[in-house]
Amino acid sequence: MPGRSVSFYISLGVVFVYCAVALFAPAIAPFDPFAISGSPLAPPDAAHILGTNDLAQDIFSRLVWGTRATLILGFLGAAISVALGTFGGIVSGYYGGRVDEAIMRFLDVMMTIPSFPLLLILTIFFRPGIYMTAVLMGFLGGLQGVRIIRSQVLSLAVADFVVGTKALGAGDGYIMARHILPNVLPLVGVKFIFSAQHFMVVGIGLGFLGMGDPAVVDWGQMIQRATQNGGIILGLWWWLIPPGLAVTFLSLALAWFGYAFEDRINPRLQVMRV
Amino acid sequence: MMHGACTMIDICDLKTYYSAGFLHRTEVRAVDGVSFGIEKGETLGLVGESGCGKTTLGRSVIRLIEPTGGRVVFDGTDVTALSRKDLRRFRRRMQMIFQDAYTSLNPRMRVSESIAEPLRIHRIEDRAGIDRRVRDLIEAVGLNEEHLNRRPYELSGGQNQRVVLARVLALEPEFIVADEPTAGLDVSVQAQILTLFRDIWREYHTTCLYISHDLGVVRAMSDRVAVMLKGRIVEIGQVADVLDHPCHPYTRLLVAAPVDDKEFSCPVSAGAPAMVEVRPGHWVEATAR
Amino acid sequence: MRAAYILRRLLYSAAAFGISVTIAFALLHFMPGDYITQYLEQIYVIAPPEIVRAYNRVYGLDRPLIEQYFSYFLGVLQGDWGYSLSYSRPVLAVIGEKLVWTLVIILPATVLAIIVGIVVGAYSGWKRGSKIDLALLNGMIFLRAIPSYWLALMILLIFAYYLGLFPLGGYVGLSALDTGIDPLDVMNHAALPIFTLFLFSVTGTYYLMRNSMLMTAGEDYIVTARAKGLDELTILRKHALRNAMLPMVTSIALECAGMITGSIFVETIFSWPGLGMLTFEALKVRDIPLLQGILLIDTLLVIVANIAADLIYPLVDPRVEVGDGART
Amino acid sequence: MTTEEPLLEVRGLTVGFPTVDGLVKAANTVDLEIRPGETLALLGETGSGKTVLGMAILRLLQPNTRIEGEILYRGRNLLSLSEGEMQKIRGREIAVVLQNTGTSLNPVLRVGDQIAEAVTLHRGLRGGDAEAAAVTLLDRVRIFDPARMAREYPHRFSGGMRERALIALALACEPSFLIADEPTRGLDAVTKREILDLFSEINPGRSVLFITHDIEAAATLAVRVAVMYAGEIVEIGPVDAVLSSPVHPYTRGLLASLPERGMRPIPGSSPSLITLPPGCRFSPRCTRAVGRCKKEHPELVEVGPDHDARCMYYD
Repeated sequence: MPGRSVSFYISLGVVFVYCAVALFAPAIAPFDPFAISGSPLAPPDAAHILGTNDLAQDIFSRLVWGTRATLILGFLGAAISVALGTFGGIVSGYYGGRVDEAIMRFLDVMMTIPSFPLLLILTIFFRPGIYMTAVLMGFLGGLQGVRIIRSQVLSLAVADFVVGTKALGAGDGYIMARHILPNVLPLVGVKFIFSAQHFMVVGIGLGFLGMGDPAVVDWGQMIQRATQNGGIILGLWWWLIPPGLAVTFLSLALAWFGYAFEDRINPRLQVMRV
Repeated sequence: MMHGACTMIDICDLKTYYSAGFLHRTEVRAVDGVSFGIEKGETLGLVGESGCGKTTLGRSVIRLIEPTGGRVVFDGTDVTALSRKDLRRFRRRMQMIFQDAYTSLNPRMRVSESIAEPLRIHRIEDRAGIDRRVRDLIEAVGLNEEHLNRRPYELSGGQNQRVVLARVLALEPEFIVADEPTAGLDVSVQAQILTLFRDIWREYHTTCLYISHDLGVVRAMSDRVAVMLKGRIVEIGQVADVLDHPCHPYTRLLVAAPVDDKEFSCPVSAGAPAMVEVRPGHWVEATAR
Repeated sequence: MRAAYILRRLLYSAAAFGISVTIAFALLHFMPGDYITQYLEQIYVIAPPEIVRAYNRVYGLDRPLIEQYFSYFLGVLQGDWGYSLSYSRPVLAVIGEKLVWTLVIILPATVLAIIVGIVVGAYSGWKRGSKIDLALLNGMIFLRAIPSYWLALMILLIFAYYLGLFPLGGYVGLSALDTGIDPLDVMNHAALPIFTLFLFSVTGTYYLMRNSMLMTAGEDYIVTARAKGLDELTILRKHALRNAMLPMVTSIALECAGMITGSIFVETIFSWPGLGMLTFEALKVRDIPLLQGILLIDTLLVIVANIAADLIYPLVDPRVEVGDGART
Repeated sequence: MTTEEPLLEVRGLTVGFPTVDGLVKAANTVDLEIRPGETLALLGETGSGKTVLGMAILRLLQPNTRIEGEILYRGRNLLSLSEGEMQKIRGREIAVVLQNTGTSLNPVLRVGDQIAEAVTLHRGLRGGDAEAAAVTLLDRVRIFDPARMAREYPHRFSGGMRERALIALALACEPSFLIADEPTRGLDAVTKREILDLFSEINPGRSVLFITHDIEAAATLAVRVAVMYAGEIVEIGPVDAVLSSPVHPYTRGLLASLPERGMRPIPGSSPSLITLPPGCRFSPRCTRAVGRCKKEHPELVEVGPDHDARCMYYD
């Protein structure tokens, strides 16, 4: 399937470009993202290639700096979510019995509470910075991850090779680390990519709802400013469009990468898909 | 009571119950009071239809499933009384081979890693020693060094079962429970694997509990045979005795013996079911009237 | 048996609701800084202590925590969900009013998304690997990756701002001041939010249905049906579709939680006066009792969806004995 | 008896599955005839192509499969029929009992309805009549209390009962030709015997292609036996001749592998169906192979009355 393989590399490339922009933001951005660098609401010109906002800040510079916040929200959130989900899922699925029962009942209850409204309330009260926001999202997302990993571990835990290794005299820790974990890693990888995509979108959504970290530039807050302060009424596309387009493009690249990666590691799906 | 002097495994009134259901908890008696012994170097065949409790019995004997009651004495050691830690160390001496070789091997491990794993778990050899042992073992089961770098999905069913055998033999176990190790294999591959098993068990003087639903295989592989029905052993004895002169009605059904054979009729018990010796070494559970 | 099963699910959901009440309470009362002070800070630069005390007394914040908890819990059960700071009205009354408007857009969007998602997903999965399937699949993946607020914003810009086909926001035109609320006018305002929510939700249903159909199409009983001499359409209709729909029942219930999230963004952007925009406004002024109430009503919506799925599932899958858990 | 016109004749059937690694040649120029009223056992091991052959007859293979050759049923080539014409033959003229009994019945439909569906389709019976026919069929395959079981869902059936229900389904329209794909696989000894008894009882005068890897089952049911190896028929003949005095080295090896017949294994393993060995396909494992066996591909030649084998020694 060459098509899938091409999309795999292209999407991976796009993600790398975003990472590079985030890393070298100070070098790429022509202005301080918070500084007043011209007249407010100026249309694009040579100095401000995307014009300025109502506070006369350079939109392009803010866009570049905003990449950092987006990637931190996505990847830190995904890392925490996946770590929690993997750990919880393996413990719950492998030990089974009462441990599993307790974890699953707890999750059942947590799953009944819609996570985004819960996240909003948590955000209001913790008033988290961007890192804490990522941690919060990761924690809530990790609860769902536990279920997904667990369902895979349940079948692995009774697989002959696990029972056989137990019969060899191996301890539980050894079996979980050497036999269970490597077999759920591909799933964990896929989950990581899709979680990163999801948390970027949600994190920027928080900014859009006014729950962002005021100390950092993020695309969500940029969209919020543009929509709330006249961007739509005045039809200032260079103010409205770039941050949303940036997150949409990144989200697409990650989604594409995720599906291509899933195809790669899952030969059964590959056969079935095409 | 049913075995000679040099008993390797002595199973006494072994019980394994499961409970299922949420509102209406029901108890399934998978193994319901089983007693027998296996002598050193002997292979005991265990036959019965699927769901009769053969697999549970096999796993309970080596405590891969915790039995509900009863005792298993292994060469003088009460396995059922071992602590978890002691049990893990003791596992070197007793091993298990499963029906599906492919799922018995971690799909992400190379053959060499799979065979070396038991040696590493028990810290038996150093690095070089493990390498040497792995090479010896792969040859012993009829494969060669080029197979060592493969993964299970690159091997056939028969080759995988050989790898499983090498992995199990690495610990030089004295007792092996083989649970239908050739059930999924073709006849010609089955013959290869079974002859290999037989030769190696003879060579190592391994004691074996061989579980199968195939009477032909059991006849070829075992010295004695036990017939299991609904969690109980209903007939046990020398292979030829039991399969050629079955007494219990179920055994007779299994081997398709003529129904009205008066000579080998099943003993009848007035009270609770009990084992009766119909011929030397051939025990049958008396049917209740 | 059936009654016992339903009873158990109900008890279970009640427990979940109770815990979510507890969480709402705990979050709002154990956190640093009490919300009255925070709220009053927005009105006064420095709140006069008498006013703070008066508010604290009305909201019961001067009583011991455990007492507050029980009175809050009892209040919730009796329909007293507290008093909104910004609306100066009972929370439940505010929510009840807004919930209706949210349902006006969520229900049609969900129903439409389920029907279209299932039909298109089933077709795509049945014709797996075909050009149409791949085009649909890639289109849906594309659509799903677009953040809901961005999708809403783009739809608003294109259809309302540039093309001028629909109003820019709100739920009624200015003429409503004279003539009262005209259903046609409301529908005109609701069209874009419904369309956006539909797009947001249909991708999930499609993807699940397609995957489910892929699994089903490979099953042996499909070969059996073909070996009987049935034609493809009958096999799809009688044998494949129903089996493929089984996993959808529970998945659709889960999608409801997603709809709540989606509606927050969509309503905010379209200024649709439902629960979502209420959430946005409550966030803006930090109206904690109202947010508490919103969390509870959202939880209730999810619970209702789950119970519905639990009740429907045994009806469509004969293997689920009533009395076993419907989901694993 | 060879003078009688065959009911079904397979001529030069070649089936290939395109895969990432190359074309899997699952069946290679297979010639086979099934005579009216006979049970022919198609004996072979995993990957020998026996199931593929059975599925090819009913054209139930995946759409991307490459099929060449002819399958003549009552003189009509099934491979050149339209899909609509083929649908009229499936279930009515030629029926099949699939392997994987556990998953071959639709879990959300009542067993009786699944049988009635075929009855309605081909016999035109509707509603209550079709249901009654389904109950009669279940009764015929010895399902206890058929009227009640017809209203049950498949998960209530044991393995043996599902096998019976599938047989009932296949018999629904009294097909003149029945393909049974491994009907005894995974069954207990006692259940297996019952199913074999049922087969011989319900099929008097019907042509049956009995696909199996079980030599004992083949000996019980078949009149003739065809042995497949690596996608081709290596030996075919009357059941007694093939199973008691086999000619082809593979057949001999297979029989000697049986625990009851000494359990002497054939060395080596079956070849990859993507890169088949040149010459005789069995030559790499054959103890009697000579230089010629590795170069020339042997044809089926007559080695006895109605008994053919594919081996150089008889050329």
